[in-house]
Amino acid sequence: MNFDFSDDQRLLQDAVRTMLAETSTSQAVREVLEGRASHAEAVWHNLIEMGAAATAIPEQYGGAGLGYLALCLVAEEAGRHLAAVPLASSFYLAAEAIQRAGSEAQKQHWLPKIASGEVVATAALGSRERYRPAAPLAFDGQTLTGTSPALVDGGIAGLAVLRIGDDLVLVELSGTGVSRNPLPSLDPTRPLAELRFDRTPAERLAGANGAAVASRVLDGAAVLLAFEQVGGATCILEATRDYSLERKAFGRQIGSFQAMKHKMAEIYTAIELARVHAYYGAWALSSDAPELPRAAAAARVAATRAYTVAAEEGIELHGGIGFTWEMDCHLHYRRARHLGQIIGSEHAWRARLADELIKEAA
Amino acid sequence: MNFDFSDDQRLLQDAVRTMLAETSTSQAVREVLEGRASHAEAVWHNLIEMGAAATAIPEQYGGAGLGYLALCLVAEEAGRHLAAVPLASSFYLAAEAIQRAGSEAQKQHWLPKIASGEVVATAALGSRERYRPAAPLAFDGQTLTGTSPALVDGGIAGLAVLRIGDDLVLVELSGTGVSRNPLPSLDPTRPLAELRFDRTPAERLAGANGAAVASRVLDGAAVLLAFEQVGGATCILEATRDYSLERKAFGRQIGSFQAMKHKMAEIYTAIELARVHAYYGAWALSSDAPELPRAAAAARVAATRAYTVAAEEGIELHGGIGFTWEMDCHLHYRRARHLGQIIGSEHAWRARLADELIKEAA
Amino acid sequence: MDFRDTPEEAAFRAEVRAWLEANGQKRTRPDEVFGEGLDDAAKLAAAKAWQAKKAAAGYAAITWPKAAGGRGGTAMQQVIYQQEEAAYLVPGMIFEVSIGMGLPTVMTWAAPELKARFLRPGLAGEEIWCQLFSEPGAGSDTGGVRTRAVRDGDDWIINGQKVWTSGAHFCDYGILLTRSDWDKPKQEGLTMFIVDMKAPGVEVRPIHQMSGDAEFNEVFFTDVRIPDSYRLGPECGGWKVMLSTLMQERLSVGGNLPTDLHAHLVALAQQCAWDERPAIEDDRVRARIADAYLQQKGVELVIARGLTAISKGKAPGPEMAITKLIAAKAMQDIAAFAIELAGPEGLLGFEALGGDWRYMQRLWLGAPGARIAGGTDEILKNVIAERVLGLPGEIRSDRKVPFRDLESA
Amino acid sequence: MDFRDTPEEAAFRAEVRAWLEANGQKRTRPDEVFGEGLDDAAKLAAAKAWQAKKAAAGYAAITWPKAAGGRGGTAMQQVIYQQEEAAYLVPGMIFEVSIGMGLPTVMTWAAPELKARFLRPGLAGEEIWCQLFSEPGAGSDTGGVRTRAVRDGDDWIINGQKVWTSGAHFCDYGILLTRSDWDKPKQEGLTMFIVDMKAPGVEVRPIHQMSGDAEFNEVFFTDVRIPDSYRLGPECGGWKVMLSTLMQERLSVGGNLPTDLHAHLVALAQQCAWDERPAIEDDRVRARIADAYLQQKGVELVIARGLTAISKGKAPGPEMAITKLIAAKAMQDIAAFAIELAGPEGLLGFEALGGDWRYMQRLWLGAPGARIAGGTDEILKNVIAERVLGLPGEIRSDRKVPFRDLESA
Repeated sequence: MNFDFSDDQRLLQDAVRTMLAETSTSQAVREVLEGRASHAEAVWHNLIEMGAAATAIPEQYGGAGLGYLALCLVAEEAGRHLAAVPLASSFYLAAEAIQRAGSEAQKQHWLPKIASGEVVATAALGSRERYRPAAPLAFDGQTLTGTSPALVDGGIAGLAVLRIGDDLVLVELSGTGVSRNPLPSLDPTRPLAELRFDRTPAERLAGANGAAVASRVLDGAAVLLAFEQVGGATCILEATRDYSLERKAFGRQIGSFQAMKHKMAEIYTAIELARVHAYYGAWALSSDAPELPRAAAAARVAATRAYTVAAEEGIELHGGIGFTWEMDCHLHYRRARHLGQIIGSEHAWRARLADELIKEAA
Repeated sequence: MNFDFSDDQRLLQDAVRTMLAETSTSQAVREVLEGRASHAEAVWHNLIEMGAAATAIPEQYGGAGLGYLALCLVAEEAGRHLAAVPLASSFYLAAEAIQRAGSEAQKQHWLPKIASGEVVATAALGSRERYRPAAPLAFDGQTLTGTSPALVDGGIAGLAVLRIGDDLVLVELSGTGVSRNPLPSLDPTRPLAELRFDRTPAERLAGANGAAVASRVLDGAAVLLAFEQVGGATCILEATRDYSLERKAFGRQIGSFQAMKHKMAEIYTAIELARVHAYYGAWALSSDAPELPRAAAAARVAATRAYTVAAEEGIELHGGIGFTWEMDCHLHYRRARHLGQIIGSEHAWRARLADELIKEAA
Repeated sequence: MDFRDTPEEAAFRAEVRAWLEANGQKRTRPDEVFGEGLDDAAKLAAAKAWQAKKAAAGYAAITWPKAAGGRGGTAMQQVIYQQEEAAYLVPGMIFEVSIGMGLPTVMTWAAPELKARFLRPGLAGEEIWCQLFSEPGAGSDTGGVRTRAVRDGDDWIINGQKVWTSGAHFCDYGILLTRSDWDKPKQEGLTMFIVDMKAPGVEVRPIHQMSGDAEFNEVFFTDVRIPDSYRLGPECGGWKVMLSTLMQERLSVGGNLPTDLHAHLVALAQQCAWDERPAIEDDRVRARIADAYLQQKGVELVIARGLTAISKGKAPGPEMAITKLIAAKAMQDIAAFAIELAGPEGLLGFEALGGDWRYMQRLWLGAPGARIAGGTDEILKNVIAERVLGLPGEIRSDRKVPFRDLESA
Repeated sequence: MDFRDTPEEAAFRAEVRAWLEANGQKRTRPDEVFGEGLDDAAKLAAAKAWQAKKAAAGYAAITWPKAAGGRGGTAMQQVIYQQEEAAYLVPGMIFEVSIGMGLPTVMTWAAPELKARFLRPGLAGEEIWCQLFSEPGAGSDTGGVRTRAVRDGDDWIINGQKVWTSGAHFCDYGILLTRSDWDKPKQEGLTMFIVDMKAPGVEVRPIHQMSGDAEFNEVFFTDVRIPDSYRLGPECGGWKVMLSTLMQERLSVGGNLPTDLHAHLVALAQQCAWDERPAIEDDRVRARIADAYLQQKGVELVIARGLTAISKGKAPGPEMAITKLIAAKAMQDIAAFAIELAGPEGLLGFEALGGDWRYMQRLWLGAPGARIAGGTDEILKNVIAERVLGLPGEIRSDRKVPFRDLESA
């Protein structure tokens, strides 16, 4: 029984944490929040340089080849430090789709560019929930015409993987007929844009079943995002704990009031529940276990819940100062919602989890 | 604006409360709990004698003719004192069905007998949820054959109103071919039995649409039961509060610990939310308002929630003593569940509430 | 039990309704607010004009005695006026502190000449008041204020900082809680003043909230002089004055929740697809709509109980605290759920999506503040536990010690 | 990350499995328990026989030193044994206090001749031990015990009452926490003894729980004599002895939840109809099944983290408290929901409905006790807040005062 990460993996995590503590500062995140930057460039640069972003890309495609467990810990640190970078778009989604469905030529062409940061990629792989009718997006086998859904990092991406029906289509965004329409984001530290195509050259990812690959990639992303959520939730809990030890009212540290202690204990419990499901998802992802769909859905639901609770109650326990623009609490409030919706809400994933459990029980 | 009961109604409530405090003691309830009595006879006798049970039966049929608002307050006290009597079966359900669907002759024959306590009545009016396939129960226009669902007070009832398809059928239980099969009850203070019929004489209630009457009667019962639930929840909250002021640990009254204070504040809040919805339901019931289905469903959901929370957390806050047989906490735990299931669970009623709201919004 | 007005109430309501129809402007969209499209100065001018009209008609302070410029009316009349006004585009919070806290405190504690000076202009909206109690180190624990008042001849000199002051940037006067004696225990060394917000040494800085709004301010006092005649109540009697100010709020019946929240959820759920069917068909969505109604209607009904007390000439009790407790958290949960309905499209800032969505996102960004401002959930639960259920107060070590010896001071 | 055994662990597991197959009896139904159909005396005899067999094979106390009759094995081996034994019909709790608390305390604190006297018979199940700490006035606050120990020559005379003593009615010996000095502060005047449960003056009365079971007892002591040689640890050192006893529990990794709860919910929901369709098709029911899994599997995984620590030779920390916190409340919620599935038929005592229902109703009646026994939800949250998150302890006024002067004493 070894339900934990290895020492090597922890060493990488420590290195990433040290780097992010220095570079992914509140100030760096706010550059993006307040629209002065599209992403935190120094953070992105370092994640790429350290090989931390591309841990799960095999060495022959320019990655570090350290596997998914390492990437999970990188994700936890990215979440903890509110990293404002295209990690999920490029690595959890686009690179994964190419790796799992691309032809050898497609992999050799694109994965090294993504791993080296030369190209930022983004992806829309379909979702169980939507508001507006899907925008018309037509692929004739060679060109793409129409409008994409809102894409995280769509403003800076050089490459997109788009699901169209059961196809996964690869489109280079420096190609002809591409325009970008920036869209307001509920979490402005993660900017959005929709892409418009007018007979833009594009190609199918070679793999046979686009829908199955998309589902597999989303499961993996659910696990990785769960680590980001656990990291973010832990950060706001620790900040709340520290503030409660510092701040006094009625002649006492506010952290000595049992109402605050118990609420923090409840947040902690929610996070730990999420953490173990995320770990289990990491195991399933890294070992390509048949439990992955169930483990990924469980990790996603538990982690979305935990970060939501931690962010909401973290502000509450800070009191008045908690809802000011200056404090970082609201960055977590926004990020928690962003991460909780990005590949579908917890409700869609809870339904998926139930489907799996009922199927298994049959 | 007068969202409260009248002084006269409150006087009746006080009288009932005084009577119940003397007669519906823990000991009296436990006589039924432990199987030494089918119901609390003295309590039942007094409720009948005072005219409190039959407040909503018009005077010409032997009732007090005081209307539903008065009955709501009687219900609150019955719930508070865990009255182990066939109030709901006889008065909220059977008498109401007869009053709303009976012919003049049926009303004149049965309502005075129910009002005077000469006959205990019970009813099964259908539900949206069930476990076993409905037992076969056939009515040929004159006789009844088959097995009823489990009926509260089925062991002592002299009369039953049974929904069969869209018919409401009245059957006298002293008739030929009736046998009773007592069934174990999750709340033994409210015993159950199923009735078996073999060509037992029975008659249709005259009113045209049995299903519509049943639905209307269940709405009224939902309101009245909500008052019982609010009464029960208030009782366990007050007992918990009192115990927390008496009991000491770590050199303090346990009620001075903020975790206990806040949990009691939360229980109080849940009860008050239930109380106002119950009041609103009482208004809708007494004024025959078109809002009744919505108000009744809201009262039922809120009151079921409140009593459940109060009973669960009431035990918890008592600590070890709370789960002993000797303390009355578990009587509330059982009664809360009994009242929460008797005309369908909170889930069925929440679905009904949603249906109403969505219909209204259209 | 009767939700209808008494004949007297109905008559007053008709009168109010007629006056509002003749003088006011009805809201045309649910989220329309007073002065949309106007700049701050124009909006303030329009607000003052409305308040002047309202005061002239005798509706600005219905429950105040006639001698003080009020109507000498009942609390229920006040409620009726507010209910009717709610459908109109009126300047919301701007005069709330003036009429609800500032001027009543002046009325109770100031000398006759100050009353003559301040009450009528305040009522008519010519002068606007704010309240300066909270400090960075004294939020829920108001007794911990450290803004220093030092006697200097006939004046007092004020130094310190206040925070969470609504409207300080457009206010003319404020009621200011200070510490004038550091050797007395916490609540016994406080003194209350009227302060001229335009006086030298008063500096107002807006506080940016997470929603992007700036409803509150920090206010800094640097050697601000206040004449002793502007003192409200006795020296070191500030705690009692403050309690009397807060008592004025007792007739207010707590938090509230927009009445149409569940209808908005219905509308949004009808627009969204979950797994290829309308989200409104999902049993979980339906359950949440029902729960939203339970909370919204529940708060409305608790308030109706408070109004019943008012109608009978009584004051609603501390149990009204549950309205804010329920409302603020419900607002957060409902708004979050509304956003979740849209799945990945919920990532969008709702400027991109339109009306109902924008409304929900505003609620979502405002809810954390709503759960804190005016009493956190935790303080409200203490109120219910102690004042309604009679449970013991928190253990306090700071009651008898001279303030200067308190560790936090 | 690897859920598999190390080669050494796998070898031990195989050995255990072979022994159990040869000697034990496998469970045939999920809710089957040891000794069904036997009367109490026969069940106890069967249990003792099993324990003797287990001890002879060296599995009764795997982590104890060989000299004390144990196996000198690792904590992980202990866990593996328990995992394998879980599929068998074994006498559950009967020897748990003996092996887990009573005898280890004897091992740590008693004189060599007492160890020689007690360890082997205890291990072999010939004598069974109970633990006598809690009192009616000292539950969560164990330091408040008032059972009086007065020295009388070479003996001590005991008077007082204990409560919540598991198995006292069939136990032979107990470890007994008493107050021997009333002039010392609360935790400093306590002394621990071995008590012979068959001694004159010991009276055991069962406590009937709300579920109808009687797992616990009250124990009354009237002038019970205990030789001073049966004292464990120094006079007035009882608090420290008790902590060492409780430390033995640290290797236990917290609460647990039956692994099949969500599968039971699935099965029940397939049998019930909601609005004329199977309840399993209701999105709310499906959501609850998912949540049941999240809690059950979550607890299992937290325990896996604890086992990982054990496997690495470390002790799991106070964070394991979350397992009981999650498990006990989840059990209550899941069981209640299962009952709700049946609507009005949920009124029935589930004797009437059969297997799965009976199981759920038992859980439902047992859950309130599970949330309290062994540390209430509230105590566990304090443990997490203070020992995991480092938040301050509760304000205590009873630490330094002589016990006789405490108001509660």
